[in-house]
Parts: sequence; structure tokens; C-alpha cells
Amino acid sequence: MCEDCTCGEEIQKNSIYLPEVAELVSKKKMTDVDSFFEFDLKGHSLGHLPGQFAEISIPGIGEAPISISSPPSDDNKFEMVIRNIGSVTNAIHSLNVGDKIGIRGPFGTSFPMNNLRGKNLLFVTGGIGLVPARSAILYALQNRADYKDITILFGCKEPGQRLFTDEIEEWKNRNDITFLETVDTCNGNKWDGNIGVITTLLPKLENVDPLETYAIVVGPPIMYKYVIMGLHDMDFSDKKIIVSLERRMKCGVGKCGHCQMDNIYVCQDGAVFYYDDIKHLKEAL
Amino acid sequence: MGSKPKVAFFDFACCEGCQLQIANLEEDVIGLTNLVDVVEFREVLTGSAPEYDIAFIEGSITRKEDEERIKDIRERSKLLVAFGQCAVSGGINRLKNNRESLDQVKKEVYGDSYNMPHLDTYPTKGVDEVVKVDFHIPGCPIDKNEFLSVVKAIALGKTPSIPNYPVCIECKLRENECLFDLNEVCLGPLARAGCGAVCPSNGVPCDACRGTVDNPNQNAMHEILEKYNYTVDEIKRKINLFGVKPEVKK
Amino acid sequence: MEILKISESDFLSFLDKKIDEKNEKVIGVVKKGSHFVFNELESSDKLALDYDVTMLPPKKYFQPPKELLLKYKPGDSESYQAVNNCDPMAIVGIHYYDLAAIYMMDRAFSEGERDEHYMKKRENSILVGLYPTKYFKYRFAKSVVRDQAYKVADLMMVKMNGEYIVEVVSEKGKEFIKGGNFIKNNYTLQEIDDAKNKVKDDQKIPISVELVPDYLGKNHAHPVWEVFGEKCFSCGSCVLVCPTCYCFDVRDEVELSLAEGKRIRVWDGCMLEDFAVCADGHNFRKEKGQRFRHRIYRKGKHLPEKYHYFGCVGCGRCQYSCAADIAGPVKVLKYMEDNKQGGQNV
Amino acid sequence: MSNNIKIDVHHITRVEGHGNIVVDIKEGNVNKIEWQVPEAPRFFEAMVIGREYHEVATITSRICGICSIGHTFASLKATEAAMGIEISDLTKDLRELLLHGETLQSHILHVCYLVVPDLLKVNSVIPLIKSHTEVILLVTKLHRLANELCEIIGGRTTHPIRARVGRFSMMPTKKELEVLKKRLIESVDDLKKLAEVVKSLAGGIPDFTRETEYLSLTNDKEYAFYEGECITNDIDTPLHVDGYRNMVNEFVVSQSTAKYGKFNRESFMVGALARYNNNYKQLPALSASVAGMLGLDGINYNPFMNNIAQVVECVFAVERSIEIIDNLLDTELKTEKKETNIKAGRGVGAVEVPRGILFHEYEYDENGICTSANCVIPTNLNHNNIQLDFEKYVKENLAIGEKEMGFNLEMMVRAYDPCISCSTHFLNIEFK
Ligand SMILES: Cc1cc2nc3c(=O)[nH]c(=O)nc-3n(C[C@H](O)[C@H](O)[C@H](O)COP(=O)(O)OP(=O)(O)OC[C@H]3O[C@@H](n4cnc5c(N)ncnc54)[C@H](O)[C@@H]3O)c2cc1C
Ligand code: SF4
Ligand code: SF4
Ligand code: SF4
Repeated sequence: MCEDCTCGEEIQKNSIYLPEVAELVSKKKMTDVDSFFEFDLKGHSLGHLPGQFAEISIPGIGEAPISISSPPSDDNKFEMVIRNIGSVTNAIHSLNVGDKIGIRGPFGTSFPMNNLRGKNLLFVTGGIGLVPARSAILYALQNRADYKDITILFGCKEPGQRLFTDEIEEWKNRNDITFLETVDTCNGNKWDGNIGVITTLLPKLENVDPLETYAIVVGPPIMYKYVIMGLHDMDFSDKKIIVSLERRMKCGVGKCGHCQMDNIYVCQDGAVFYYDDIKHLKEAL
Repeated sequence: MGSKPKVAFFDFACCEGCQLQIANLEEDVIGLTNLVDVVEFREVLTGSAPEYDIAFIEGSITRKEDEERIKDIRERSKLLVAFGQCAVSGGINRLKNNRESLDQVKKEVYGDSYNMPHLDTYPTKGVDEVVKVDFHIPGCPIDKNEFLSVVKAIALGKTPSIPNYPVCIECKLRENECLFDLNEVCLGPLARAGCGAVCPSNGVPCDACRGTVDNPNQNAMHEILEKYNYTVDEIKRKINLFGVKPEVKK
Repeated sequence: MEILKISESDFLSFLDKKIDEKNEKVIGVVKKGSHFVFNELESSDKLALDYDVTMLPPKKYFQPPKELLLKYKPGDSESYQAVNNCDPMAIVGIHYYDLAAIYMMDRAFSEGERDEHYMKKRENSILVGLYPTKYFKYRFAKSVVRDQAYKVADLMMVKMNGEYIVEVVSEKGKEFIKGGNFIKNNYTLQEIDDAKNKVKDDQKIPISVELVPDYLGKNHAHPVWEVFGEKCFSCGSCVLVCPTCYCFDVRDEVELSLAEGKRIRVWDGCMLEDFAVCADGHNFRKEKGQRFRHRIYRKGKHLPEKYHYFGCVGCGRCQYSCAADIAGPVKVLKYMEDNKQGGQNV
Repeated sequence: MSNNIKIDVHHITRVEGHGNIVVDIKEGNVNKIEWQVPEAPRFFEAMVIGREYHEVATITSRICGICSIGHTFASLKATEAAMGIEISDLTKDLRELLLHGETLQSHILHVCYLVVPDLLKVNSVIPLIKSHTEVILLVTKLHRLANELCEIIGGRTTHPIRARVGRFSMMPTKKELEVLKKRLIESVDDLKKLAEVVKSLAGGIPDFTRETEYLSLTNDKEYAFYEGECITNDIDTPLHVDGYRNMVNEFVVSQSTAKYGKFNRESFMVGALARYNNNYKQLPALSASVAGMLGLDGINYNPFMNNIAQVVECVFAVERSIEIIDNLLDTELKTEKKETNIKAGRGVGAVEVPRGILFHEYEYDENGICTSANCVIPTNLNHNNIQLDFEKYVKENLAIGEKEMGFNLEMMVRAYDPCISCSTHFLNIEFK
């Protein structure tokens, strides 16, 4: 609806900034700061692809880009994991089941799951980077036959920050995939697994064929450089490395300029990129 | 927040011009009292309370006994907001710290009686030099709309946001002629915005009464002021009018 | 293209008539202190078309500094309503470089996801262009702008001997001038062309505009970024006044009653320190030099690569509004040319 | 009823700044009756030393938020006197107008938000928002008008921006002035309504008198605010403000961080009632009639009536502002050039601020750097008078008991409208 002007209902119909409504259907605490949220879009499915994100709105507080953590599905539900770090994320954390949110999206590029068919997948995920990667991991597991070896590496700061612990347990026990994890420090907690940054897991991998494997790397900004160096040591070509980048974002539709790096808008041209396509960009990593 | 937050206002050494901005909210005062429960505000009402959800502190800390009072308030408050430049940085009161000695200051003001104990004073401090401050609302005086936006943000559970860009932005938005072009020296390029560039818009250079942005480029300012034949001391003096503590390197 | 003319006084009465008719807001250039701004006209007597440059470009009408996008009831996600204010307006006296900038903005807001909030305002506007009649010492538009003005203008005016030559560029423009005392033009095309070019630019970019994207690409490590970055206040004046800058921030504001809320967009700019700060506090362009380079790259490399037009229209506003005296693309490119260093052209 | 009274009001509320009331009476014997000012001293006179002449008003304006406009003018006048700078009629008119804006701002705020709750015996204005909504809306309307006047003329409601040494940095537009004038004319009815409300409550004003000396500015053209010489009821010829030290005679006492003053008697009073007592004959028609209606008809010795004089001055501020605006509408409003003629010298500036006469005095060196300063603040000048009023009032009213005594003493302090934070910096500094 339009104030004192002639564009009437049109703006309501066409505004790219108008959110739809979704309902919170379940919620679960994962760590001190991260919680899992399941939303229902009522009426239709979100229609996203693995690795895409959406803008979540809380009226009065604001909007934040959040990755969709569930694989594509026909029902109207989708999942997210959100870290309570500021105004919007805090407001989402204080929602109760049955409460509604606004949502715009899905936005951005996705992991090229079709192109990866018949190949080995190596997921290298750090901290909350597991959240977007999970949509691709679960997709690959649902279509297990389409992919050859699947390896998942996960690293986080300390045991208390591990995400999806139930699923991790399941992954560990599956014999059709390899799952390795590490923590930077155990920080006084009970931990009998690996200790060290994520790159320390790479040498543990055996028989990785860099020609037949795609590496999907998602994690905090600092992680990329070292992981890519490690992958290079394993003879990965840049065409076989896929990354998902984070930037400050406001609009999600390539206008506001915040996520721009060189001539690329991360919100539209990414957040998922082949490393080969962005390595020449001085501001990418 | 479920029920209305209990709010109290306190003042220390200052001109009380910032709380006056609250009175100047006019009809919005009524809106404010719908949003929060004002339980203590000495200038406006008789009454007090043991604990507060939000304590608003105006004024600078200049005496031992003030220090004890503010610590006590801090203990009884969930959130503590420093409002006005005196509370934020000591404000204009900090000027006395720049003088040779405090005894000299006291003598100049109280003459021979300067040593009477109740005239005691120590170097002016901003509130966060004594207790933890959750949010700052800068300005001499505060901008009443900024004050409201902070109160609203807190009521909604949002982090209040105070601009971290210079006054120039707001000055350009108002399409003012730059005062440098009129041969005036303006601190706008360093000063923290939020006031709507009210001084330059009224033809007067900015004195940075809201302090500076997080990372002011003082060296660049220095270069500019040098062109206007300012000495390092004069520049320092200019920048510290409202209690900002700059490190002008050179 | 039809070419007409009208005497200055007839043009003013024409505008007065338009103002009285109230079919659209009539906006023109007026004097403010010793400089000029675009402002809504109450009558034609404040109109000051003989101007050098305006403080802010006309973008403020299509992407207002603070623009309402949505209304809602706080806490009620079902209450979001898209809103827009796109009252018809006619903007009179836009110099050709500002028109070129509007062309750039139109593309940014219409290509990809179409932004109706901007586009509606644009569709409901009439742009009356004007060739500059007054010299401006920082202007270098001639060296960077081609024919873009005619892609967006509805009318273009050229001042000659106390008369305006009016080129009728669009149907909308033709409609708009109905009822004014516009008569047949009797100047030759050559005379008109000479008048268009009468006011000279002192400044020009030191390399040909086609070569700039490549040139910048090769000079990512040039010392200019450091050197100029050191002097930069991160004050954002240069991006705020730039007609081809359109970055924005989106914020939620609520009424004191907490019963009504608005989502607004406000001007933002890549020169401000926090522009690229992410939620975890990581700043992707932490250094002043990086931000300075990004801005120049955006004008001279990124926008040209995307839209095939130079992203700077040479208005000179940024140089004029920069307290540190570093912002102008001419100044930057000249410095780069003067300080060619070994190894920079990798 | 007991003959023991013990009152210890620590930090009296609804006044600006901090003040304490201590009364200790045993068996009818007075041990202690004290008005104490423990406000943190702020040392403005020392703070301006070493600052440039054009910064001094910016600094001293911060002595008091409520009187910031008055402080600005006293300061500018002193600086201009020190350097021999003459101001134009235009600047003078604008200053006077702005000063009336402040008077209206401050009096409305004080009478309605701080005193009226006393007369209605409630603890603050907040419950009145619900119980007396209409009156509150009337008050906010008037207060907003005063604020808008200050904003249009001064650039900001508090700590005016445009008032500079020798000039105004920006002019209001004629259109703004016309709108302002219209609103001022409309406000006359509101003021009359307000006066009615105050009249209906006036029964709550205690019956008490103590004759004292009343000090204010005076001039033969009008009821003085911006300009004039000093007058009291104890002298016949007005004295030039330059000799203010001999009139105020400040001294330091142990119960107060603020200084006290006296002239021809033990104490004197400044403020609305003092101005009224000295100049009431010059009030124009409307203000005079409101004064009459509120029971002010000539010299009055009841300090509580200071609040009534404030109401009268609100009407005067509006009456006179309209006149000044008329004058300005006939003048070309052109921003004047900055003063460049910097000289060494010393000067005194005085204006009437809401709480009474205010003096600033500065000395500058040849570079326009301030070398010494003295500010004498009206609230200060009243402290001694409050103390003596207290003593007389307590002795005469022992019978009313502790509770009412305490209440009435607080009310008396509020009647003086003390602006305590600004009063705590004075001096006796020796000028060479
Ligand atoms: C493509 C993409 C996908 C994402 N996916 C996820 C996800 O799956 N899960 C998830 O939890 N997060 C995700 N994020 C991050 C998420 O968007 C942010 O955490 C969120 O926007 C924070 O919003 P907020 O309102 O809660 O925080 P804000 O209140 O905006 O602030 C958060 C923190 O950042 C700081 N900050 C904010 N703005 C500034 C500034 N201008 N200057 C300095 N500091 C500032 C604040 O101090 C605060 O500590 C994703 C981001 C992107 C771009
Ligand atoms: S312009 Fe400068 S001095 Fe004026 S209010 Fe703003 S920050 Fe303060
Ligand atoms: S970069 Fe500067 S000169 Fe170029 S269009 Fe922008 S403001 Fe004008
Ligand atoms: S205007 Fe100048 S100083 Fe300000 S951000 Fe731009 S380049 Fe930097």
C-alpha cells in the first residue's frame, strides 16, 4: 500500500523488501550461544538449494541473513542454526514455538550438487560453517548413490561449541562416510579426540584423489587461507575447491553495496563460489 | 521486558541541561512514562527506590563522595547509561584538569577560603572511569531523539546504536556550505555524528561536543589546521574543549 | 528529435503555471548561502538555473536519504506492509552529468532484482536537463561522460542569448511542455552545439576513460592508496555527495508507543569505517587505504565492467567536499601517473 | 504538639542541583536552622582561563542548562565590553527575544512542573499527567512554544548556538518569525487559562512576609531584562553594572559550596519578585492586569509570591516578544560579519535571567585569551536570603509541627527557584 501516491497495491505486490511469514515449529539449544530452529512457511515450500540463505525479519528489531541448514525438501519446513550475537539474533532466540517471523529468500548461489555427481566430496567446516555445509551434507547423504567417497571434517574452538552432536554421532557411526573432528583446545573439558586447528586433520586423510574430489570449505574468514594452502599441498586444483563466504549484508538482492568485494556482490554472485573464480579478487579471502 | 522497566535519573557535576532535554520532550514525556516507570528523578519528583532496571547518569565525577554514590547506584542497577558528555567523558568540566594544579583552580575560585574541606575536588572523570557503563549517549547537550532511540532500543532488547561516523556526513546531508570554505576551523571531520550537525547548520564550527569517532584521523586534522596556522598546543586545546583526550602525534 | 525554444521569462511563467496546476511537484535549483541546492519550488522566482554545481545531486529524490520501505506492528510478523511515496515530480535544470548518473542508478536498481521503491519514483518523474552555464573548478565531466544524458532526460535545455533551446527527448517531455509558450527554434545545430560546449572544464582525467579499468586493475598495489588513505577522515562526504553512489543501510525504527514500526533505508557509504564490519566484528576493509581504493575502483573499474559506462560522471563534488582534499578521481589518477613505480604494473 | 522539631532533608527534590535543609529545635530552643548547598563545586572561572574569547560563552553557557541563554548573554556582553565591541540593533533585538524565550521556558517549567505539585500536595508532575491532563497539555504547549522560540532564534533550545561575540551566526527567516508571532498571539489565551489555574491554587501559598533588599536591573525604556543598571529599594540612583562587586559582596560560608552575598542589609533577594518590586510600574497592560488578578499589586514582601511574579513575567515575555518580532519583521535580516578587532581589556556583562540578576566579568590579553574571570550567579545571591527567611519562618511557625514545617520550608526553597548547580562557582578572585 502506498502513502499519498499512485502506485497502490503494486508496491505491496512487487517490493523486493517485503517478507513472507513463517512459523517457528521447533527450537533446540545447541551450545551456549547457538540454537537450532525449525520454521514452517505454511502454504508453500521455500524452494531453496543447498548453501543458500534467507533474510529473517523480526518486526521492530531488524533483519539478518541466515543460512538454510536443511537440504531442499518438498514440505514447507526448513531449518536454521543461529548464533546469538546481536539484536536480531537475540530476538530470534527469545521466540517461542508458534511465534512468527518474516522471511525473504532464498538468496544467493548454491553448492553445485549436480556438477559434483559421481565425484568424491570433502567437506572442510569450521565452527558455525557447518551450518550451511550441512544442507549439502544431508543432501548428499539423501542421494548417497550419486556421490563417491564422502569425507566430513569439522573443527571448532572447544568441545562446548560442537554443533549437531547427535548427527555427528550418527555420521561417525556410518561406514559409508568418513567423519573427523577436532577442537582448537579442550579448555579443561573432557575430550579424547583430536586437538588442533582444522588443517591438522588434512594429513590424516588417506588416498584422496585430488582429480576426483571436490573440497567444500566453509568456516570463519581466517580459516580459508590455511585450508586452501593445505588443499594445495594435497594437489587440489582451484577449480575443485568450493567456498562459501560471509560478508556484511543488508538487502540480499545486490543493491545495498555492503557485501561487495571488487565487482562481485556476495549476496547474489555467492555466497558459494568456486575458488578459481574469485582467487584473483584481492578482497576475497 | 515484561513489566515496565524501573528507571531512575541521577545527576553529578554538570549543568543539568541534558535532563532538561528530557523535559523538552513535551508530549513525548507522556509516551516515555508509558514505556518506563520513572521511580527516581530528584529534580522532578519526590521519591526513591531500592533497585532499578536502568539508571541514567548525568554529570561528571569530581569528588570522593560522588564516587561512592555512583558505585552504590551501579550496584543497585541492572543497566547503567551515561547520558550527556559530562557523564561520557567529563565534558566541559574536564577543562579544569588541564590547569597547572587543582589548588590553583580552587584559589582562583574561592580565594583564601580555598582549603575549606567541602570545597574539595579531584580531577574530573567520566562515569566509565569509575564504574562499568553499559551505554553512552554523548552530546553537550544530548539530542533528545537520540535519547528516545536508546530508551526504545533498550525496551525492545536491541543494542542501541550511536553513530560511528563524523559530523561531516550529517552536515553534507543538510547541504550546508563547508565551514572550511568560509575560513572557519571546524572539528566536524573528527567529531562523532548524531546531533544532525546542528552547529555547522547554524553557521558555527563544530567543537566535537559528542567526542570523536572511534578512530579519528588526528594527523590529517593536524595537517589541515597547520594550514590555518594553528600550533600543536592550540589544536590540542581546541579538541579538548569537551573533554576528549586526543593524541596529536607529531 | 524536435527542437523548440522559449524565452527565459516565458519559461518562468510556464513553471509557475506548472506549480499552480499541482499535477506534480516542481523541483528546481535554488541558492542556499553562496552555493546551490535542488529544492521544491513554491514559485519560479527562487529558481537559479545559472549554477555551477549543487551540493547534493538529484538522487536525493529517487533514493531519499531516509526512505520508508515497510510499515508494521512491532512483534507482529504478519503485519508487514510495503509502502512507497512516489508523488509525481518534475526536476528542472539537471546538468548532463547528473543525468548520466541517474542513468547509472536506473540500471543498478532495475537490473537483477528490480527495486520498485526506486523505480516507481523514477517512472513518476520528469527530468528536465540543462547544459551548464557556469564554470565549476572541479568539474571534469567532459572527459568521462558520453551520451548517457539522452537515455534518461525528457527534455534538454541549452541557454542561448536569454532564451532556452529545448530538445524534446521523450513523449513524456512533449506532454509536459504542452501549454507553454514553446516556439520553433531558429538556431542552427552548429550554433546549439557550440552553446552546449561553451562552458569549459579545466580538469580532465589524465588517461582515456576506456583504459581506466585496466589501469586500476594493474595498480592494486600502487602507493597512492596508502598515501591518500593516510589523509582520509573516513568522513564519507565524498560518497554522500556522489551522484553514482547508492549504497544503503536498512534499519528498523519504532514509535515511542512501540505500537507502530517502520523499516527504512538510509544512505550509507563504503568510506565509513564500519561499512564492511560483519557480525563477528571482522572488518573486511579495515584500513582507510583499502576503503579509499574500493571507492575509486567502484567508480573506475567495477561499475564500468558491469555497465560499460564509466562509474564517475565527473561532477567534481567529491573533490569539492573533501576536507582532506584527496577525493577527486582526477587527483588520484594524476598522482598515480606522476608516481609511476617499478613493479606496480604487474 | 511537641516543641521538638528535627528536619533533615538531604538533597531536596524538585529543585535544580543539590541542597539540604536542616532544622533542629529542642524544647522550643533553636539549635540549628540551616540551608546548605553541598553541590560539587565546578570551577568555571578557572576553566575559561587560557581559552580564546569566542569559546568563553560556549563554556560558561554550561554553568547551567536552564539559564544557558542568560549565561551566554552575560558572557558575550562582558567579552564585548572588554574589547569595546558594539552590537547592532538587530543583534540586540534578537538577543532580547531569545532571552524572553528562556524566561518563558524556565518559568513555565518551574511553576508548573516543580511548584504546582506542591500546591496540589502531590510528589511530582507525573501523577498530574493522569489527574490533570488538560492543564498538563496546556503547559506542554506553552513550554513547546518557548522551546521553539529558542530554537528558531538561538538554533537550539538549550546552549544556544547562533549567539556569538558581536553577532548572530544565522538569522531566522521572516517566515519563521511570522509563524512564531502568530503562535505567540495565540498563546495569550493559554497563558490566561494558566493564570486562572494558578489563581485557583493560590490559597496554598503560605502567608509570610519578610522585607528585604531587592536587587535587579532597571532601565527607563522598559521592564528590564537584557539591558540596564542596577537598582535596589535601598538606593535612589541606579548603579553601573561595572561596580557589581561592591553590591554583591560575596563571601564563603562553611555550610555551602556556593557563595553568599549581601549589600545594604544583611541579605538581599534577586529574581522575579525583585524585578517586579523594582520595575512593576513598567509592566505593559496585559501583564499588569494578570498581576492584579493574581494579587500582586505593588511591592510585595512574601518570598512565596516569587512564583506568582514568574507567572506575570511569562505574560510579559510573550507580550514583549510579539513587539520585538514586529520590529524584526520590518528589518532586513542579514547575517553580520565576524568580529576581527581583538583587543586586551576587562569588561562586565549583566542580564536578568529567570532566577535574577547575573554578572560575568572577564579579562583578556591582546590575543583574545582569557586571563581571569568572575561569574556571580543569582541563586547564590539568594542563598543568604533563604537562610534568613528560614530563620524567621521557623520562629514564627513553631506551632505547625515538624511535617508541615518541613514541607513549607521545601516549598520556600522551591519558590526561590534555585538553580543550585550553577551557583557553585564564584569567586573572589583578585583582579590586578
Ligand atoms: C550469507 C550469510 C549467512 C549467514 N548464516 C548464518 C547462520 O546460519 N547462522 C548465524 O548465526 N549467523 C549467520 N550469519 C551471520 C548473521 O547474519 C549475523 O550474525 C547477524 O546478521 C547478526 O545480526 P544481529 O542483528 O543479531 O547483530 P547486530 O546487532 O547487528 O550486531 C552483531 C555484532 O556485530 C557487531 N556489529 C554490528 N554492526 C556493527 C558495526 N557497524 N560496527 C561494528 N560492529 C558491529 C555488534 O557489536 C555485535 O556484537 C550469516 C551471514 C551471512 C552474510
Ligand atoms: S556540531 Fe559538533 S559541537 Fe555541535 S552539537 Fe554536533 S558534535 Fe556538538
Ligand atoms: S566520484 Fe566524485 S566526481 Fe565522480 S561522480 Fe562521484 S562525486 Fe562526482
Ligand atoms: S571526503 Fe575525503 S576525507 Fe572524507 S571519506 Fe572521502 S576521501 Fe576521505
